[in-house]
Amino acid sequence: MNKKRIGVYVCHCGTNIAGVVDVENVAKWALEELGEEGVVVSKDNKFMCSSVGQELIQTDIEEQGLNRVVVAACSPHLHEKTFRTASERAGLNPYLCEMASIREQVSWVHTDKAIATQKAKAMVAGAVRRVAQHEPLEPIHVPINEATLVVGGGIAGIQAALEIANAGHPVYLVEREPSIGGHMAQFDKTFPTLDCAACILTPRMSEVGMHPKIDLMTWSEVENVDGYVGNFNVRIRKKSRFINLADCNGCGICEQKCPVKIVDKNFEAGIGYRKAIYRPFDQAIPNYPVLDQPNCTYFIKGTCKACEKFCPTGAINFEKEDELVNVEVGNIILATGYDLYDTKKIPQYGFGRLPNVFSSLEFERMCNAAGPTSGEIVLRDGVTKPKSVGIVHCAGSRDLNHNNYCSSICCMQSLKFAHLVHERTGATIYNFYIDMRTPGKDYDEFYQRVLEEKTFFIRGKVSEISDAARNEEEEGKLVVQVEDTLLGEQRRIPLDMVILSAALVPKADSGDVAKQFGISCSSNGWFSEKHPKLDPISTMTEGIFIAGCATGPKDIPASVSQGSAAAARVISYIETGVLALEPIRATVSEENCSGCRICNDLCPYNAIVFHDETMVSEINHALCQGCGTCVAACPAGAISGTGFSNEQILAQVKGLLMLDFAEPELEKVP
Amino acid sequence: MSENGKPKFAMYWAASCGGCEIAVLNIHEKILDFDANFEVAFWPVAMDAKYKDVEALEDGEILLTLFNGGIRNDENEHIAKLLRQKSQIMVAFGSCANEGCIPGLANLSPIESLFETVYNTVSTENEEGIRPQSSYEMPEGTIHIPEMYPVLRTLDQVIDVDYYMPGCPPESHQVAAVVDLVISVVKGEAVLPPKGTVIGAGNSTVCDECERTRNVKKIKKFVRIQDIERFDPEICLLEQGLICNGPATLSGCMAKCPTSGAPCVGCYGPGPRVLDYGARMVAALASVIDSRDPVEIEAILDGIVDPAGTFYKFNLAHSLLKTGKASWNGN
Amino acid sequence: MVSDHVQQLTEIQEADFEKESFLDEIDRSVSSGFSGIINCIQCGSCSGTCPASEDMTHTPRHLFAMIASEQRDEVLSSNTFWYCVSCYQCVVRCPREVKITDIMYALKRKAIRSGLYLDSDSISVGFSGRFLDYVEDYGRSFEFGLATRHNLRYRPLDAMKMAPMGLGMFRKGRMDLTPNRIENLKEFQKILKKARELGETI
Amino acid sequence: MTKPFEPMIIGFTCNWCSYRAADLAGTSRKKYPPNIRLVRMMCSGRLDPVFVLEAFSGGADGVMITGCHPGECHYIEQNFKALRRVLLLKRTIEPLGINPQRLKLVWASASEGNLFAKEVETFIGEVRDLGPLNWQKRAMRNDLRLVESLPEEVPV
Amino acid sequence: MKYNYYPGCSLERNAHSYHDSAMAVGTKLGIEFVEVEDWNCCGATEYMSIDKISAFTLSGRNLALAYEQKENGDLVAPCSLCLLNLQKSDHHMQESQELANNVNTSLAEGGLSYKPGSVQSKHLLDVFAKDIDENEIVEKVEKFLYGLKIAPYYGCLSSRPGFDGRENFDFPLRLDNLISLLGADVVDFPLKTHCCGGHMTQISEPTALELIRRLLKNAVDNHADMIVTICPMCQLNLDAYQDSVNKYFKTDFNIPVLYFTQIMGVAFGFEPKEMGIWQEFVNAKEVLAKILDEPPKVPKEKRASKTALPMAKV
Repeated sequence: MNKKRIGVYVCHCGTNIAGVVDVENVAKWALEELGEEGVVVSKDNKFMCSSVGQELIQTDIEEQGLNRVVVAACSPHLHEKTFRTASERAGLNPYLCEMASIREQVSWVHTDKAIATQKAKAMVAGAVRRVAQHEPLEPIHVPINEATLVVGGGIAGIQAALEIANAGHPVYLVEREPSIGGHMAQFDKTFPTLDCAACILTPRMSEVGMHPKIDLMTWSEVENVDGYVGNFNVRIRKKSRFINLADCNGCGICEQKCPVKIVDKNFEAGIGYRKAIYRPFDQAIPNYPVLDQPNCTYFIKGTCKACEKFCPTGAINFEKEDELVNVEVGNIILATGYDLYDTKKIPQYGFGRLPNVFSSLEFERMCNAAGPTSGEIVLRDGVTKPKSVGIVHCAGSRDLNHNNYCSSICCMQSLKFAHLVHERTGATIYNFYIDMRTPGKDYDEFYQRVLEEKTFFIRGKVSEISDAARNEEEEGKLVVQVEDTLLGEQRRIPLDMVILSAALVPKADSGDVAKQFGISCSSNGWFSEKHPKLDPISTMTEGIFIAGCATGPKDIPASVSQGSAAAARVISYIETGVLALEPIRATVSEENCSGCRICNDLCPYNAIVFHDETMVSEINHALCQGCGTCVAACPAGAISGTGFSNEQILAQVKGLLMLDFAEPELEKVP
Repeated sequence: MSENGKPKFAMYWAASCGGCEIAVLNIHEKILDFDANFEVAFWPVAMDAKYKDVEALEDGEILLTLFNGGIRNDENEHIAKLLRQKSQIMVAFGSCANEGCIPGLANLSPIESLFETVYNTVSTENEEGIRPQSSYEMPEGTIHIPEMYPVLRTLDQVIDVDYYMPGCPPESHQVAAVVDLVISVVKGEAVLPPKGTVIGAGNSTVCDECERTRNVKKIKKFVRIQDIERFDPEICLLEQGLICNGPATLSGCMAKCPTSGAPCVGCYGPGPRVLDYGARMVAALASVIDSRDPVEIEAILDGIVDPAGTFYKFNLAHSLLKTGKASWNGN
Repeated sequence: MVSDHVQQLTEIQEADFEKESFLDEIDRSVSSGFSGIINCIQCGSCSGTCPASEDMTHTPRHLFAMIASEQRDEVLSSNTFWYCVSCYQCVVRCPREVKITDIMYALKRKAIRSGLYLDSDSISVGFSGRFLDYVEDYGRSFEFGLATRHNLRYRPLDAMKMAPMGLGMFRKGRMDLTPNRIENLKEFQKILKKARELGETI
Repeated sequence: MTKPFEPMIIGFTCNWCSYRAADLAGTSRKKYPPNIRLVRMMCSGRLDPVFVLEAFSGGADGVMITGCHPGECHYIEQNFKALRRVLLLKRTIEPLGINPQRLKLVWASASEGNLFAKEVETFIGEVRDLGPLNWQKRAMRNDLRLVESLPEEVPV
Repeated sequence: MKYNYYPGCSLERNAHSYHDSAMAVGTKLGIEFVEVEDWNCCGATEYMSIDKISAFTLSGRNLALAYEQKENGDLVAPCSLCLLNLQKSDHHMQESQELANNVNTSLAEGGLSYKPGSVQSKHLLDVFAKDIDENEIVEKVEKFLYGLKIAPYYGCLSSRPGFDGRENFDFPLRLDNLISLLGADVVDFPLKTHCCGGHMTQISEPTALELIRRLLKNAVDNHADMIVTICPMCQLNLDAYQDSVNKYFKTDFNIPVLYFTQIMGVAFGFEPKEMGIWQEFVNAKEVLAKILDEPPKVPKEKRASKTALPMAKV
């Protein structure tokens, strides 16, 4: 092996580092004391990340023949890439460059200059010893399959699928419900423009239905995901609709003739009915009905078959079974959406006990012209128009007892409700809010418009909604008890109807879905982004992207933007054809592996496979994400990990411990 | 070279039990080949010899020394250094010389407590509380006995070692193979492996040679062999909750213990390039415990009755913490 | 004089916590060492919930804003905490886990020690103090003694009105004229003496 | 005059949460004592017990391992493996003579810079109370008086 | 079944019908309650208002005494406030080592000590509503309380703040279930966990009377014949102050308020007098006379009108 020639570069970062750390001293010390470790050049510079600083490294690599570089500056999360690229420009393998974070971990968090300088030296020593153990690495290249899987047919998924398909690439769109459209299809109006949701959504839905590049699979669920970025293999279960699709023309006669009426808890949010064979709504895409097996009289009692009798095309097939389909895709976009928080979990709000307390989704359906009341706003009795209506914000949001986040859409949704109630009933309206949050385009203007409609706004989190009257005025009413915090008084407001703007929560099975796709969830259950600000549509797993409310509450424009953004990323991968992955990977030494199988179940990405014939385990580099858990677990020491090898980390520990807490002469005497 | 032209051989035992010598004799008729090719210069167990005879040899006059036992007192150290000086090839032979072995477990206790156990427990009649002293004044003059060191050291912590041959004791078939190799080298038919090589062992771990069926591992409970009534004769012992050190132990023994139903205790020491044997066992076992709940994990870990003794039965003196390599840097 | 024990407390010199903010002072005084007031988002859930908030000079939410803005004297002379009935309804509804009831108790203790409570609230102080006196004397509470002494001292007019109820209590065997004592009263008193010594300095 | 004992702590942090928490503590200029020196790993699941042993035998008085909160691991669930290793490792080092309190596992998310700083400060305090480990000397002399004495059980 | 029993001061006198009925019902169900030797007052809400450490120490002493006879099982308190104080002290002592030390330093003066977390305490209601199998209760019923409409009143502190993880802070159901086992009708009582006024009767009577009025009105509005309580303070306020409420608000409430153990006793065949049903201010005799021999015919639930929207029921 050729001799290690290491260059050390210590950054002042203006006064950010130099204000606390004696930077010149660190550089000088490294040259004097770390010569044995291979340090041949050691310099300090005002700003290492500037072009001057970068050129300094490049020149030294070229002229001094450096084969390792250590930059003591800020956090590697900030500038590791900068210095690796600089090294690469000078012909050095970028992975032979290492950083010591003497700003975030030293100058910004410590005050005693002498001790901080000592720590900076130790960190340089650690990095020098570590880099000496580095090996040149090459990125891993994987080919990208052109097809994409989009999971979830709400507006985010629809958008993503259309973008990719319109770019000419095949898409499989999988939706769990009988129709695409998601929550948006349930709404009547959308804020703040009050566009009719159906009017803007259904054209997109039909476009999906007819797109030659989109293979739409509704009433279907992903069962299994194998493979890795560029080459996923996905098994999809197409649940049986008990309909021969080729024969069905979507006439809807079966639905009319079906004698079973049940409460539709999904699309109608529990305030409307549907049949046992049904399409969730008239504009459903695809327009085939679904037979609800658990509720079908034939399946329960063995007789009925009314649908079959009346079907003009003989499309009903009670024998039809689920189908399993395998598809191969290069990328996956998860747009699985959200659930509405079950407001029964807030007992003091009376939902489920007091008939005239409605959830937001119930109210959306009530407002919808195609909904159970044909758009009439009425009390639970179905006829009485309310004279006074309360709208409760933050029902289950911003509350450690329920969901400790702002659901972000409820303020605007509540304003929309207020407007609709005003427009359709003329009732007196109270909005109960904690803080009004209207940060979108034209959102605050909408708030002002609702104010002008003489809606009352009471700032206070509603404490309880009760039917326990204290006096005559309250008899027979719903009483909303709240502190009007702007008055500093408790108020009891008798109303006819209350709407709870319920929190948005992750899908009940979001944890299972995350596990299935090998991504992670935050503690709240929303899918975690690779970076919340700079990469909100990627996940830690290469080739799996997220869009829409699956990552957290969002309004429609944001969901659509994310759908497009995820699609753009996927398209760029497809266009590139090949993807370069960070070469931080684990490898099993076949010679040393004893086939003990300790590591086999440790990988969440199923990257470790066991070969029965040779009795050794092997790691699939495209699946491996480089966490190093198996490296640490291997009892034989047969697994090694690039970038974070035992040798590198142990060398760094040794280096860090080279120097004491403080230099003896600098030590303070109490 | 001796007068008869045969190269000289030495074997010595320091802090050890003598099992290694028996393992050498256990190579059966091969011992005759050995005798035909070597002259024994020094082998206290086999034949009488004096230290001064060894001291009288030229440096490097012994071709091969098999040194077994750890360094526990000044006599051990003296002879180790002496033999090093006189030998061309120094082999750390057997677990004690390699990694401390059972005598190395004494490193868990300070020397006073060792003496207390040996000289002052119920089974010992020692009313005056006499303790060994390294030098004692007699009318005839001062007499010396070896001085006990505070810790046991492995051979390579004291002298430079050329080859390592692990095992407690090394398996006889491995001894025979090594003897064959050395003879071939002497005859000029083969060359020696690079210095520092582990000889007489495989390059994987015990599982590699174990015939039991192995599956993906998930452990809900650790048990000791005396605590279970029946165990499956075919399945990996670890999967049945028995702590078997096989996954972390260097192969070469043909997995005799686990194959016959006794969990591996780890006498062959760590696999290639492993810095700390116990750390491997800790990492591996903890990884496959099937629980995420700290309380439940602790309950499962309660099944590992003596973690240090289990994971460091043979390797303690060579481990990082109990005076292993790091401690002896620059010594 | 309100009560022997309260009198003693009032005389304790305020210790040297000058640099400490009122908020920190409250944090230190609540049982868990953290009141949660800094987490308060002023939503009013507590005040909306409170069964007695109508009678309070400041709603609980308002009081927390006052604490956060260091209005120590105004807070300690508020009647709010004296009207707290300790029903914990606000605590379980608070979206930010503010330890409201514990804070109210802490404020009562502080108001007593600082003597900043208003005359109109001395009835509360007196009641608690008298209760304490009986418990310290007998180890158990003594309803008859408490009711009579308390009412005669603070509500002489009401005391007459309450007489029929008291009589009813006797007739129905629900009140005793003599207190019940515990057996190890001496040890009990030693324990309490020590506890008071260890009590808050402020 | 004796100089005050300042413990040396080696911290192993995962790249995604706790190293970023350390970054955040830095960017928000949250001060903590300089007794800790950090090593970055990709995940707390990378924690090989040998790193801890190396740190102790190499002169560290305490070792702190930090990872993402349970359920928030960027590699889904690897931090549970770190948890299990730390629990077993604590049981293993105790009979070897190291107080298990010198080894600490802390969960910190990328947004918890303050918590990170606080945990570091607390741990440094705890190790300061335990006194110097000085493992080299202890191991060489194998002196019982120097071997860690564990604190007594809390009296009932 | 055996428990340690901490009656608290109220049950010695003003609520001794609660004590007597609890003991009688317990005996019938084969439960033995062993009184904690030489227990002291729990401090009510008053001690905490004056001194923190002594407030915790009072309960600390009771817990320490209960621990000394731990062989009898968990500690049961019939008074919600007593229970709260026991649980609160234990909880905070577990949370704060400093507090635990202070309490133990004090207890040491009397030769006692308490290790936080070593005594489990629970409400008397939970003994009958949770620990005992429902069938056992039904088996013991000799006279079902058919036709009696009862408002189950939990009050604040048996449900909150939930040191032992309560089911539902606003709408608990354990007492409801128990009452229906006895054959009585449980009326909807939205204010079942609202405050009875506590010690405000002594501080600001108008405040207390208003709180009592709300409860009485709500029970009567929901057609209750009787309110059943699980706490001596609640019983005292709703019962003894009912007359004051009527005078103050010019109302005519006349609704008896009994302890749940008293109606259990009646159902188990005890004479009302044995259960102390004569000590209440609002006489319960008339109401108890309404008990039917047969379960009343339940009018068929009205079918929802055709227009009505379906509703997700709790």
